[in-house]
Amino acid sequence: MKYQELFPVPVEWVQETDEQMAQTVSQWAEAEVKAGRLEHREDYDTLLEPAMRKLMVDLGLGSMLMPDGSGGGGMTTPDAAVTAVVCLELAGYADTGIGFVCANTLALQSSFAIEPNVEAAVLEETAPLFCSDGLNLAGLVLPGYGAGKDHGAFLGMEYQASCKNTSDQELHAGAEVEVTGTSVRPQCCGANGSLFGIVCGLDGAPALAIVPSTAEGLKASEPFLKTGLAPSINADLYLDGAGGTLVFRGEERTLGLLSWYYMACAAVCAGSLLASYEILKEWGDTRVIKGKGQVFKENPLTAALMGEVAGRCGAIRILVFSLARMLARPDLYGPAGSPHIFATATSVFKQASRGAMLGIDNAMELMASAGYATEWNLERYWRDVKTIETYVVPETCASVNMARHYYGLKAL
Amino acid sequence: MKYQELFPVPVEWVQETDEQMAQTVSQWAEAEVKAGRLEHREDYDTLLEPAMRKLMVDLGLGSMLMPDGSGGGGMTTPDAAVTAVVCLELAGYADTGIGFVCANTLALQSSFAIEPNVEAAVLEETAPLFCSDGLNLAGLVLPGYGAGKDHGAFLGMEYQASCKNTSDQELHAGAEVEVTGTSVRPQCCGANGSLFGIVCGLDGAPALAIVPSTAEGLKASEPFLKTGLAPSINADLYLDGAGGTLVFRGEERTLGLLSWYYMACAAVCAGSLLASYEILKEWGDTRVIKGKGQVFKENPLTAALMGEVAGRCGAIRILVFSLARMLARPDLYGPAGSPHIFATATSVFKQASRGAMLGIDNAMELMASAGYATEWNLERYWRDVKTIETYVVPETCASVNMARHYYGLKAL
Amino acid sequence: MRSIDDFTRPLEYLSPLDGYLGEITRAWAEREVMPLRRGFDEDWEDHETIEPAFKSLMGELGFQRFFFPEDMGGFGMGHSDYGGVGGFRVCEEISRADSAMGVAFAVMHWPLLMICKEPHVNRRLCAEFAPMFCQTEEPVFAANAMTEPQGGSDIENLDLLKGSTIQTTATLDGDQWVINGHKLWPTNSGGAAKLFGVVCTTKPGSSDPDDFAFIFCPADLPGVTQGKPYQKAGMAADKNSDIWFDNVRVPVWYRAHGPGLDFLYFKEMVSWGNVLSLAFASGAMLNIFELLKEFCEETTFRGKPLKENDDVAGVLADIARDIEITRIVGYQSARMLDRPDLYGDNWSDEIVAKCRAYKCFACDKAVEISGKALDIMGPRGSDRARDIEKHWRDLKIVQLWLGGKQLAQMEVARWFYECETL
Amino acid sequence: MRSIDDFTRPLEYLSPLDGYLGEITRAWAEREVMPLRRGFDEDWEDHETIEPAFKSLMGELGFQRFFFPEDMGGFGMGHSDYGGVGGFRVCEEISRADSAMGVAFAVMHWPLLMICKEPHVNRRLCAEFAPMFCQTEEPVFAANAMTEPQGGSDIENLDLLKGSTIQTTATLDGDQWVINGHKLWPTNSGGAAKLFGVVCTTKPGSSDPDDFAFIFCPADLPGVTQGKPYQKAGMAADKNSDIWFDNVRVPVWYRAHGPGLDFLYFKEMVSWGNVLSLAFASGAMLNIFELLKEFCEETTFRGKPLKENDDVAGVLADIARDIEITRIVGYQSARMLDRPDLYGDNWSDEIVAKCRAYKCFACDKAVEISGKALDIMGPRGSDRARDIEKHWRDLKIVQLWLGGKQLAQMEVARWFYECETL
Repeated sequence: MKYQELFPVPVEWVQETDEQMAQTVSQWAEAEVKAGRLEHREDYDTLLEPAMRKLMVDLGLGSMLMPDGSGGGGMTTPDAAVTAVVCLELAGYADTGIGFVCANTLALQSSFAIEPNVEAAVLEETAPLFCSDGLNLAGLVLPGYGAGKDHGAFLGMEYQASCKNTSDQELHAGAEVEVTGTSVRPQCCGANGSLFGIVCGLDGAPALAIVPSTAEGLKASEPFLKTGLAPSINADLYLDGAGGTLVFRGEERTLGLLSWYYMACAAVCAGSLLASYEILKEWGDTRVIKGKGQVFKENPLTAALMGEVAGRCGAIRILVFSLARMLARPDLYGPAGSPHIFATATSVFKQASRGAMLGIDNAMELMASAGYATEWNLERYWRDVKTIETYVVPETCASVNMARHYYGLKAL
Repeated sequence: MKYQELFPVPVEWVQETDEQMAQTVSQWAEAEVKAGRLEHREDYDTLLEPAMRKLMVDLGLGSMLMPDGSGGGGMTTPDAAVTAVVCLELAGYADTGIGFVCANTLALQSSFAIEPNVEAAVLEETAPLFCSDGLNLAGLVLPGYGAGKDHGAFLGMEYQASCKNTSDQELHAGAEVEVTGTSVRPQCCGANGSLFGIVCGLDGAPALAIVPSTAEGLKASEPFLKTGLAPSINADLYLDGAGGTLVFRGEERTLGLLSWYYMACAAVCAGSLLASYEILKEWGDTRVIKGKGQVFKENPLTAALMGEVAGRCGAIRILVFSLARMLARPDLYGPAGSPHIFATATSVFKQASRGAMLGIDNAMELMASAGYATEWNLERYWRDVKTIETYVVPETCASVNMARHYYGLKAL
Repeated sequence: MRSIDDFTRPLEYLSPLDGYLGEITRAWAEREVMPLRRGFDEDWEDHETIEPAFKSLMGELGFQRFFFPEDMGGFGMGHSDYGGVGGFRVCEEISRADSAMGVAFAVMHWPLLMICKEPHVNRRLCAEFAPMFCQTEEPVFAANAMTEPQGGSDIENLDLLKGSTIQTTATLDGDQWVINGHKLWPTNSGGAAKLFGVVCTTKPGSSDPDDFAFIFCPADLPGVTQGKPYQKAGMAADKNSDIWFDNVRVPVWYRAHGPGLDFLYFKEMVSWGNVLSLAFASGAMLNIFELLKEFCEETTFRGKPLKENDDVAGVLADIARDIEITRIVGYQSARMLDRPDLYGDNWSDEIVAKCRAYKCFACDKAVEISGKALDIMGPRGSDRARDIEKHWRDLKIVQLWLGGKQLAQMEVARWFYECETL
Repeated sequence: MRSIDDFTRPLEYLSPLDGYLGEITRAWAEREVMPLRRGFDEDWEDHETIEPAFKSLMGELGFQRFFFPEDMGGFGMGHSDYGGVGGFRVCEEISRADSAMGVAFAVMHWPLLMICKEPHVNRRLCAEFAPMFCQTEEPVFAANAMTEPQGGSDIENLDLLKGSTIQTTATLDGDQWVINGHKLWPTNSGGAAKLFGVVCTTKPGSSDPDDFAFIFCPADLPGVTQGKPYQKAGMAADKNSDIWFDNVRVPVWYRAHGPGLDFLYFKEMVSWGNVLSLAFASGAMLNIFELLKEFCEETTFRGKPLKENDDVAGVLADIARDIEITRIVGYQSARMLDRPDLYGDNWSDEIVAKCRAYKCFACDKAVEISGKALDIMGPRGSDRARDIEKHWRDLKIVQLWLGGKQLAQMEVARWFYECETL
């Protein structure tokens, strides 16, 4: 992937180490995912799990942000935002669902592994999972709609769970807490995740607690059937005072976590659109239209729509890389948790997920039955990206969140 | 304008001189345009012409790219792209039409004043106009649809005029040429422009010729009535071997001119959307909805739509500044006239103009009758931005141009 | 040659007068409006070119008598079962030339619906006002004085606010109503209207429908003052301004129907306002179609007429498609007004909500396709000489009135989803 | 309680059988499809749960006899003037439960239209095939074998290509047609269909409509081979596969009508295909409405039901609005098929183009509103347990078939703008 060609992004922000990572992930994408895609389709055991293991454990993406000393990749400065985007774009390019699962893991880690918010106690607690030889996936639990449960709300979005300080001590990162909530829907991996990063209400403020899947008081429902994202086997969680570890409490850190997460998911969407563009390109090169030996892509009508798909792809990539840079340089742009960065992250995520969805939708329209037949692979990106679009933040919440910053809302 | 707040853009690319220019243009916008806007409305003589004179002549925006030695601003390196965006965004913020007129002038100058394409002979020819005490506006004439005239085509877009070498010498920048074409529609200022930069066909390749409005063989029709862009008094041109000066001949330079122009117009659109955002913000702060003393902006429905308007604004600004950076650093991204930069510029312009239009449309919907009443000023941005959207490049031409690069079209 | 008449209308709904009304109006529009309309923008304040055209249609051809009973000199549409579809056709034809004239014309009839339309004809008031409209060849305008400065579209937000925010008061003093208040933006204000239907409250702050009063008020009464028209992005033939009522006295029987009923039948006006707005949109869209077709036949690209380029044809197709859909929905909605026996009363919550939905849809489409038309035309799109940009400006205004998009959404949601607190 | 029946249908168009057909189909769908549909995705290859439901509707209730003449055991809809609106209603009700069943059902009738529908009933062929469908309680499928591997939607691109790209040949050998060719993607292929209507050419490469042949071919003849169904993003109840014809022999009178007429009446099938696709979209949209309403009543946000939040209600309103519009257009289009006396022959270029436009519009809307429904639901949107995501997947497929968006645009542009080279 040459970042200044085809769909140029601000290449000056991509460092040599990023390019190396990109190279590695790219090889993985070709060898482990794309090559096996046709036969295995969405088979979890034979394709997806091994591919994730290879990427996250063997190639180290799953521990990239963890410190050297614990066996992680040691990318503990905010610069890692650009590296994350580079890798997640490629992961999403290979398989949207794998990208999404990685995005959850990396966003969670960003909240305690990246300077200036390095939380030694939490690192110690989580390193055995993230830096082990096993595949340990993380799922975030975010505020959004409620369901008649009153755990309080953060910026108008309701917590799915509450958190309680169980010790007599003052709250600090690494403290033991108890988390309670029913029908809690994680972003991913409710059934195949090893730990959950749960944004919950704690004495009237938002807090992040990490609860391992093995915690007492945590039960998962049977996995539910869903539209897409096969690498995430998801289930609802029931937490009854489940024991966890506090990562932080407070608004800014919460917004910072969300900014990172939105960036990560936007990168996955950008990668998925890139893959769809390639599928469409192949179609356009090889098909004819109107029975006259006219190459599909050379017809003005189809060309115009194809051009729109690609143009959107270029714009989205610029947005995602720019957001990454903003998170990479808090000294210039302010902390990831500042309101203007959170608003920008929200905007970029919505532009990316909607734009990707629109592009893939158009590609399907152009490819007609090949668009929805499993064998051309496009329809899987379509299902997966739509799922991301709906999961990460409910549509109107995102809009109101932007309004909150840009117009200074007070009541909502 | 603090570039890292509210709607952050990659601030590290904005240099101190850019900030100073921004400061100056911003003061001009408040004092010369916004203050007089209500009384003068779209009056050319008493408001628009003096405001343009102040901005382009007194403050030097109109000669910014011309060399020091000729009395210009001396910003002759590609870095000037960022400066141009900074200024044009603010000009468009004040008045879309003024911004658009400036965009034409600056884009034209970029084709012969910016390294490595400094054309001394053309500078010499044009300096007396651009660097004088008078207001001398330039209008570009670009390929697009034809009208049954066969001047040839460039990348599928038809020239509006042809160009002929009148000397025995080989072609070179500064050479005298004759330009012919009927019903030629300039982007702006057909009736109040001092010179026109005409992209025309010259022996089968695209060329740029500068023809002064005083040239023999050039006639302008009566100004025509139009939707918006009052600072541009436009008319169709009739050129019958009108004498002009050749700037360049060749595809790459033509694409480079277009890339600069698209960037400039995108910046104007971004500024217009910014102004519309502010108008909407004032509305949202001061109105009630549903008769219950509920502040307009605090209603979830209106807030959500307002959030979308602002979020789009943020995204567009990032795109425009990123494109400016790509043009500012050809060493990193390739020349402005390389196909991937032209495709990116096209995409960014379309995203910016469409996004701005959508945002302003939404703002009007929210403000109802205040949206279309002249006194709230919003409807002028709406008319002006729509006009830019339609002028710069016909919709499907832009799409096919993108497809040409991204899918390697050969026949279209 | 394909023409606007090739767009589908549900033929079984057409009134016996359809051909007659339609042809007269079309001939009038082509003769007296279309050649002049390009100058209307500059005539927004004085209506020097606009007024004569109105005179011919409304006064001389007598279209201002549309709803009045035949025995009073009217066309008797108030007791026909095709006033809706017939009115739709007329407004569509007018708006093909100029949708601002369409609205000025329709709004002239709007307050009269209250008293001329079965089953709630108020013959005493009909008789009172019929001579004003039916015994003259001059154009006579009427207006609904609804919107107020503080509340925007609150007045039309009937279900939620039930008139509780109305600041214009009507106080009974003997056998007269005394009206005080300030209205803003009514179509045909700014000096045009000779008769107002004024939305008042008989008890400020009350949300009891009984306190909602619709009272007729001739514009020449002492205490009535109209401001100068506002300048707008388009729609020059529709004057909008302030109206002040300062102790204006009218006979007590100038109230349309009385407690409860004024509120009820006012909802009918909302339904009609929406359906006819759809007619304005439809008419303007039809004209965009024909103008654009012509442009795309004259202009060439890639060596052939623009319309023969697949990419352009794709956009043209979407435009034709959406006009087709809009027109079908328009006639269906007009038919629903004509057949309350099948679809429910014009003032029922269902019809009010549905008509809002139709208008909202049509206007969104109209704004969209007029924008697409300009896009296709490229640098020629913003020429006033092509008239399409005029429709683009006008249609945006049609989209925004009657409470605009957000109010429509709330009413539609309230009815279809049984929302209780919106 | 508001229900899907509150969405407007033009009541004057409804057939005398509307209530009867509608109620039976709805009861069947609620009893035999809706409780099971969540498992259909996994049943895409075998149809173990899907088949019994078809049996009950088509075989036992006899709906597969819809178009056949009464004297042959059919319902006689082929010579009624409400086959279109009646069929629309049935397909809408089926598709409310599962639009793939809607299409499998409709396509079963599709080739039979050629021979059962006035004014071109071929009684000899009706008599030949009526027993197969009318004298059994088993579901019997038919299919139109049109699309071919090389050309995508070329076959449906009638106006441009006039059959010139058809590779499947029919050669006359004595009193038999010998059919050779390879078809791809027909609904009800993959082993389901017992009878094919095969689009062939009697002269490869010819664009003379006389050489376009529509020939019936029972699926059990020697030389007919069906492949395994393809896996798709949705629409499991609709099997799509390859069909190979290898020297398949049928009697010469199995050709529907003969030179010129096959081509002509095949266009009628395109019209019907589009109108019934609109019914599938409409039915699925109605179900999305009811499911989404329920979700937005159960789920709370900001301390109240989701639907009572203005921002969410705004989106809900747009969804209801667009369903309302789509349904009106759907019934209008079906009525146009029923009343050729008013609107022109079903196979006329006008009706073909307009029906394409309606289908295209409806599918765009259906895709849009199903996407919006998922957006509103947030992290619950992609639950298969909610069934809405199923409609979202299915509707995208409805949007893309019959030549998809681009072909529709070209046909619409060709007709409305009189384009000659598209």
